[in-house]
Amino acid sequence: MQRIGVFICHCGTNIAATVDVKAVAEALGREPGVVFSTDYQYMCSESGQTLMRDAIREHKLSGVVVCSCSPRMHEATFRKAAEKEGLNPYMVEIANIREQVSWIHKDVAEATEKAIILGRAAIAKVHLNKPLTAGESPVTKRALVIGGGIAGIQTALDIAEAGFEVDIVEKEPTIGGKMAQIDKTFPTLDCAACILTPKMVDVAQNDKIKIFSYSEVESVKGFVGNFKVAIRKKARFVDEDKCTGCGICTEKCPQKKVPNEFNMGLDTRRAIYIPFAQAVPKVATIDANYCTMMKTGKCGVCQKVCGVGAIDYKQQDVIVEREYGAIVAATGFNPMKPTQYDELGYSTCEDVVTSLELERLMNAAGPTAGTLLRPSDKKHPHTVVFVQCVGSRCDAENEKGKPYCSKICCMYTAKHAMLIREKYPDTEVYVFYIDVRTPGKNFDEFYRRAVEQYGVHYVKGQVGKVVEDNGVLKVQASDLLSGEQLHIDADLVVLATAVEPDKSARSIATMLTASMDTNDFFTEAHAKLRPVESPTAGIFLSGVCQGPKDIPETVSQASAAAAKVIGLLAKDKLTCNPCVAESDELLCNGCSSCEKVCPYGAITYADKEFRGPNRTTLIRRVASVNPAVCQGCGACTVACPSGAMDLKGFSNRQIMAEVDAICKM
Amino acid sequence: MQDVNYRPKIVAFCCNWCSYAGADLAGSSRLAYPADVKIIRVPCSCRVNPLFILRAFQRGADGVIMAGCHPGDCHYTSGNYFARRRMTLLFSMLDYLGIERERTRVEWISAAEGAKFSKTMNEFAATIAALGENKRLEDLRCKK
Amino acid sequence: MKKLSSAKLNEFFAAIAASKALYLPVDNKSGKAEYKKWEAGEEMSKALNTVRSAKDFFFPQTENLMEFKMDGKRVEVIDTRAEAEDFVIFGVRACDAASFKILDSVYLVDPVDSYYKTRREHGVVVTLACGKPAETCFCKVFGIDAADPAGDVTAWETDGAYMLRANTEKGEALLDSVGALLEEGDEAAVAAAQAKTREIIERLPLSSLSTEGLGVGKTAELFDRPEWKTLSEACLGCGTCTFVCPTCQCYDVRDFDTGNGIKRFRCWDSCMYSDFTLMAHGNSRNSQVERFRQRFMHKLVYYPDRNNGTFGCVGCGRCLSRCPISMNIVKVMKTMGGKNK
Amino acid sequence: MQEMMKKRAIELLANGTCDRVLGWTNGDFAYDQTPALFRTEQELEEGFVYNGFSAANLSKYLVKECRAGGKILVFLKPCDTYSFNQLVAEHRIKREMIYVIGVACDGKADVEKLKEQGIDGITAIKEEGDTYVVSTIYGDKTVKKEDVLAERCVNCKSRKHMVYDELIGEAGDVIADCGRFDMVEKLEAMTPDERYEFWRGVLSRCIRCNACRNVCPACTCEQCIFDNPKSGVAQKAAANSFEENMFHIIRAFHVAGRCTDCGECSRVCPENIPLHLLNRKFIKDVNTFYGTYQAGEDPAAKPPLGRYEKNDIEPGEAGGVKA
Repeated sequence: MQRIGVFICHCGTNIAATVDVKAVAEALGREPGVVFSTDYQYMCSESGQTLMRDAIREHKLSGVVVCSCSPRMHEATFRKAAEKEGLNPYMVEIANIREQVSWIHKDVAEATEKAIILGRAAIAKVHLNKPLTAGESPVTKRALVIGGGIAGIQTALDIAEAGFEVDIVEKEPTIGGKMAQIDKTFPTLDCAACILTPKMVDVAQNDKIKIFSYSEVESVKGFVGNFKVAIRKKARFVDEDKCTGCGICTEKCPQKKVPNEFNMGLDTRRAIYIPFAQAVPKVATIDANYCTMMKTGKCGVCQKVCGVGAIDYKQQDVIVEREYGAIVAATGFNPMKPTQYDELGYSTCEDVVTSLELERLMNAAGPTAGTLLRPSDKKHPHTVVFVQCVGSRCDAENEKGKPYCSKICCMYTAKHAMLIREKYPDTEVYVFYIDVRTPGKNFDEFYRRAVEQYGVHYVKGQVGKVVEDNGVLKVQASDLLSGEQLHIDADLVVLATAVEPDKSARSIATMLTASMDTNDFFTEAHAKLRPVESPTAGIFLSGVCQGPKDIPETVSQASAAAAKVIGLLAKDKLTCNPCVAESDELLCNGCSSCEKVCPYGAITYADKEFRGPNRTTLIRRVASVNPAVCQGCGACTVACPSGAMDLKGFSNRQIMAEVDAICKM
Repeated sequence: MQDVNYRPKIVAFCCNWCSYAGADLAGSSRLAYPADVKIIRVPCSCRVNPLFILRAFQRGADGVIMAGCHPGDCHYTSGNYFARRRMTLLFSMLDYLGIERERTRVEWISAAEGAKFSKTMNEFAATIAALGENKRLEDLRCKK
Repeated sequence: MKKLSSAKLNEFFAAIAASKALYLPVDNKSGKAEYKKWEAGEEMSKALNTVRSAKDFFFPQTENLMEFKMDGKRVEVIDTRAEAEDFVIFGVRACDAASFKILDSVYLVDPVDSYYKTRREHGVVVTLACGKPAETCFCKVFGIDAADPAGDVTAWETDGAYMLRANTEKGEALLDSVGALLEEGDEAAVAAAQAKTREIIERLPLSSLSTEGLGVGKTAELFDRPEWKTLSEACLGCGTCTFVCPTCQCYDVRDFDTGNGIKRFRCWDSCMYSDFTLMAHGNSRNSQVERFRQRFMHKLVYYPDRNNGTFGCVGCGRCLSRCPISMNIVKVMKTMGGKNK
Repeated sequence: MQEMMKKRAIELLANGTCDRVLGWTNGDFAYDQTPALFRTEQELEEGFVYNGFSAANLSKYLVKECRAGGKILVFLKPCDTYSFNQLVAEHRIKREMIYVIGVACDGKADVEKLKEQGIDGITAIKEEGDTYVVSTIYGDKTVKKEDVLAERCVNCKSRKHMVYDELIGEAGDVIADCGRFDMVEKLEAMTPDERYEFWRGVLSRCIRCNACRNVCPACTCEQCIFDNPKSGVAQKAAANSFEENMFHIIRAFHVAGRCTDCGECSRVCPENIPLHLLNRKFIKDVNTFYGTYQAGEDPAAKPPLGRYEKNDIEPGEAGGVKA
């Protein structure tokens, strides 16, 4: 029989206001095996932990039940405290009476009764708990960063700085990401390229960093410290080692009509191309969808002009297998295509553009060489209307848009408005907004400059309709403050479209077994306390893939993720989860059912000699689990009909004991 | 006659990574659901053995729900896919034996879906309350 | 000797059922006979015998013994035996009737099994002589007369009537209680029915089965016979033979944890099971050969040894028709017994 | 047929291909055959039998025999070969230790069906074409084989051997339209209340003799959870309706995707419980939900519960309820 101590936490009033903690302590104190039961204001506090440790010592406790907040919050805290007192940490169980009781129930009697039942279930489990010892597994001292935007770049640089190897996998031909497309940055108005490209060069020159550009992650196996990743290097039909990036091929290529994605399709590029001048790696790529040689077998101009013989039309995709100790998701975002907002005329009017398109229209390296000309007639616009929150902050029911605020639009629109007014003072600029959100350092000052110094017309209201009429964009809007309907004849309309996680994020999350929220942003391990970690051990989050962010936030998070990775890679060994599967060889019949459902290949078989009846011996095939590889999912335990396979810490009997305690009449 | 004081007993097996966290989120968002629902934490939905479900009914549960990560989002890659097949077959068999199909349910609830967790549990509790006591898989020895 | 017109059979049943629970063989949905509580409209089965024996009435498959109730750290012991009802079993065959004596020899000797005893006292057994024994029948081998079964009352089915003979006070009382339905019996009709049955028995394939070489004092001779291995080779180790057997009397005592306490019950056990008489040190009979031998040695040697030569088998033939692999006591007797080979 | 088999077995014993033969041996009434091992020519000559009453599936005995060493000759009917393959797939028997002779089968007779026809006092049975001539103490009776065909053989799914080293008798075919799911469909078409009544009616007869489990070639656990006091779910007897249901649901679940539908469970049930209808439900569900799968057809096939598809049916769409 265990000697169990029960500790009921008040959590200030979080629990105690709804649960009669004294009654719970009293009721659970009467349970068989419970030798000590008490309540305390904050069990997680230093003095709460001391209370628990004193009780373990004085009452010779063999098991502990803490009725408190979610085990996801403080299970580790209480287990550590118990361990300090010499009690095996796995002899501690938590009954979640905050998230599952006090926070959702109002009636004290009902909440108290439920708290008692959950406490009994935890006690029933502890009765069957056994001390568990964690094993160890080695750490591969290399990290993988998926995505080569500013987030990935910063994370990689910081990890490399600490002396560890890092690979960056970028699906585009160059790293740089969205920041490379941006003209100026708020609130300082410094040039994005000027601050980004030196970092790109640092990456290229850092011998700890290896860039897999034009590559995608194919599969991920393994677990924290021991990931095995297959990377698909897509055929770019140019030998990366030979290509010098001289660009002669991109000038001579006769296929000139390829929409230029870097410039948001506002101009064209060649079939063989280098996305932009400062690309890293500065290597050409053939776009097989447009290349005449690839499509018809006739042309070969690039091959002829290439001085180093780098062109290889027969190049194939290559799969590279690499091992990593940690993986960082930095998959970034895309602005939502506003094609579903017909009323705003994006699909029908050339002069309705997105904000990122406007960035290119204002960029010196863009299609207009930095002169603001509208796409349709290449004329300078005199009236520009900005529409905020296109696709952001929508009702949950509205399937067209996103429920969240994209966070960066208010500031970059202020930036755009300000830049236009500065360069072209003859231009009238209107901004239609729901709210203007400027909670950042120097942000509100920046916005106020746009309004006060630059005379941008901020109108609280929504644009209902944009229709083109003879080259004029008729903008129909409502001014919510005056209650008037506005009709503006605009030359250019700019839509601040929602930030959307990159489409590849979902499949990458699946490979990483990292969880995502309903909007396809990666979920962090804890919203407040572990914001750069995924709940999946060894997976870290950097940049917008976790939620909308501006550049400084992205960079901070990227460095934070790097710090977490460094912390992991600095260890030689990792402590394994001791709650792993275990095979009872006396029961195992070697049928292999468990092996078939193990996602980690942790189960192996061997013929072993056993004692048969009446002093005979017999040889049987039995399963064994590699505890360093097993992650403790339990799939095998259900596949096993004889119950030979069981999961430590979540054994059949433990779970059934919880069931019994909960259902008890 | 149904006892007016009848409160159903509902066992919810929740995977540690998604649904249990979803329940935590429901809690921290104060999204209530009936106290009749009691959660058992399992590492993964694939840890839920049909034995546990029958056990719950035996011991007096009126409804059993299993909640796991959305298909494709399993923390262990494939656990919920196996769980889905197992539960599909088990539930189909229970139905075949004439045991009310509404008493068992599977939902995929992510860590971010506190609202869905609460909504699901409210709905399920209402379904079970309407069905009344589990008579077809009861073990009278376990009743008071 | 009393006589009951077949036309009045239902009235007779109704009259008995008015004061006592009446059980009789009824065909189930699979067309097999099983004992069922009689209700108006229920037809008695025409089958020779029930799949399960009549021992269930006195020695049910599971039976509550007591309960330990726990309230926190307090334990209370409660007797949970089912309340005894007065009952009548109608249509018990000679073999099953004979099996009751074997069960009595176990349960009614010191220490008396009070659960069993209570039920024996409350039950009235009405036997029914066999009209057409089957090829699997061999009760004769053990000195049982299928044409003249024991019991509190013995019944014979004759043309258009049942002849009833009370054998005990309980039997007398039963017949008295329904005396209004009965007429004076016809001994000659009984004798004719008996002669017919006995004539069939003589022609049955197992009529010449012998117990020679078996029984009292044969332990040493039979225990190490090599044939046990071959006989038991196909045995699945299931409990079918045991559970359909009217004389198997072994049980296990188990505790069931209800969450609020422990319900202690007993249930049939089978010596064919690998966990039979499992003890802390392990199992006393580790292989199926040993378990198989135990079952048949018990019926054919150990039991006679302790009971003046009475065999622990009544020749009902249930195990012959029910064993999944058709291994049975007759095959054992033929292999081990002297004269049968 | 029987003589050919006996002759071949004697040859294979003599030439050392095997050192023992697993077959069937006769009993007292022509129908009560017992699976038996034959080690000598004499034993074969005296006891070997194969006819319409050689019903037992011998494959499961190989689990024990493989442990004993040596090489075993086994006679397998078509349905038994599925069990054999399944046992090989699950590493319960060693293919290389076994010499398989596939024997043709045109369905086995059920003695209970004979008795239902009023035939009693049986002393001998002879096969004559498509009839059985039954000798009884009351004289000879002739019955058509098809009238006394065992339940499982009425819906025989295959007369094709999935595995053999040699074949005696004609090779048969898989019978696609065997109608083995007809009764399952009939049950499915009932209301839940009717289904409940049906199953309560039959399962309440269960005496937990474990014959179904012990004969089942898919039930080869070293120790069944229901026998293991440490499992927490051990039951020696079905104490009530819940335990009856529990045992049969879990047993069916444990063999789901592994059961070859050999029908032994129903054949041996002393209470005539149609246990195969539980297993067939799972087989039918697997076929419907996950594509046709026949356990034991291909020992290399991945079992349906050991694999998955990303777009598998949701439990709510199949049995439970999903909002």
